[in-house]
Amino acid sequence: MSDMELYEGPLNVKEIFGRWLDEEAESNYGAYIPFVGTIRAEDGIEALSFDIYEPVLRNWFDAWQAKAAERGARVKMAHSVGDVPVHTSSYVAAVFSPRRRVALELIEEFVEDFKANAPIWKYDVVEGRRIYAEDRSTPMEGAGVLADAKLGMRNEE
Amino acid sequence: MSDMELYEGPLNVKEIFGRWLDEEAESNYGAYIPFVGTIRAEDGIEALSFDIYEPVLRNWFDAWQAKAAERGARVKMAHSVGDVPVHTSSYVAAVFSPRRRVALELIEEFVEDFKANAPIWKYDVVEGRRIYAEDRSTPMEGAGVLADAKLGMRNEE
Amino acid sequence: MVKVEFLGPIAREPMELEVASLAELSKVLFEEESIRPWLEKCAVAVNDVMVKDPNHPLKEGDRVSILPPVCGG
Amino acid sequence: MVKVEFLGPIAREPMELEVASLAELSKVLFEEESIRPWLEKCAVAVNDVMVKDPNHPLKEGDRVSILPPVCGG
Repeated sequence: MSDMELYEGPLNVKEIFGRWLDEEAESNYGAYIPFVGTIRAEDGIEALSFDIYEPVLRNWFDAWQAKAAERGARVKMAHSVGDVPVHTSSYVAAVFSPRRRVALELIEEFVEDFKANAPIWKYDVVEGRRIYAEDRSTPMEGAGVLADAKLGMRNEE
Repeated sequence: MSDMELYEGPLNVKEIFGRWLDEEAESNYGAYIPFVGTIRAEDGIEALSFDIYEPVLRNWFDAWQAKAAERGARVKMAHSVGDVPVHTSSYVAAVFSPRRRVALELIEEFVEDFKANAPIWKYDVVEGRRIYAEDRSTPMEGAGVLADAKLGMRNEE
Repeated sequence: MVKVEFLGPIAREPMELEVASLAELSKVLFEEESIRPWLEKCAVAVNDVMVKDPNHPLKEGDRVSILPPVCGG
Repeated sequence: MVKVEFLGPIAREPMELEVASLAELSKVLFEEESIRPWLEKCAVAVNDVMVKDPNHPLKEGDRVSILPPVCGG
């Protein structure tokens, strides 16, 4: 199985954590840091729901794997597609590294870059309806390129 | 059970991870970050071995729990006493927090402060003998207070 | 022909257009009322590779993805 | 009497001493050849509370722990 896993609905966090531990049991890594993201009960939501554009996510992940490898480390991730009820988990990201410093630095960079640039869209589920979480979403790196392209064209007219 | 656990020999990492997940399943935390420390095979060691002074460790941990609570978070830790063979784990530290930023900041601070100030002594085990890991050990905060006390006394003579 | 897909919350069917550049594409998209409000905040991938250069050319058979603001995790 | 314990790798049995301050304690300890090399690098707890003040007084029944350099994890 690839180091990037997508699942319909909530993640089986224990199975994922344990399997990743076993996969790297003989890899001689000294530090394993998973980040587990769980849906909080707030604002009366029943669940969050996710759309993912997998091809771009896979390219983003593969670039991260190469970046981690340069530092002797390895990353893994799992994410849900579709509805994930409150108090269940939609996201696990993990770093394995020989040493603790690199692991602590990478898990922070990996999780923050994921939040900013992974092509995933989040919706609140309220009374069975999906509402795009616009106020919590952020434009990806390179956003606005179409507006810039239009401007460039206008200047040439 | 308390949020600080000590075990003879290697940790059952999956059991600990899963139990902590279950303990906080209804606490409405959005982020759970465990740090798992595993013994690396290097320099021909068979195992590492640990001494712990539990009363001071417990005070250190309780102070950390209070500090985490001020930020709406919770910490847990497990550590081994005695011998821990290579490729098994001696240490799990974890942060639960409503939000990812606090969790990412706290896991780093918690693990680094643990490394610097938890009263735990590490030994390489080579051919069945315990050798104090002096070169990898660091003086705790406040180290040298006896030398300072002696100096103070001399000045008063 | 260039195929244009709108991802996530943008409720819009894919389009097939004869355009040779991002500039030409943006001209068409900014004229669509339902799409225009998204464009300032959207990133673009061509054949699943993120594109940050507004002068990026487009060729026959390219797939363009329009990616609105994200929030994984 | 004050009880003094040496933790971790310091191979030394506990001592019972009549001392009224860290200064008096340090005077005794610095005279012990097997202990002296450790002292610059050691931290001190009194009744399991870390002590950073070299003027800390000691009283009858106090337990002093001498903590050499650490490496948990």
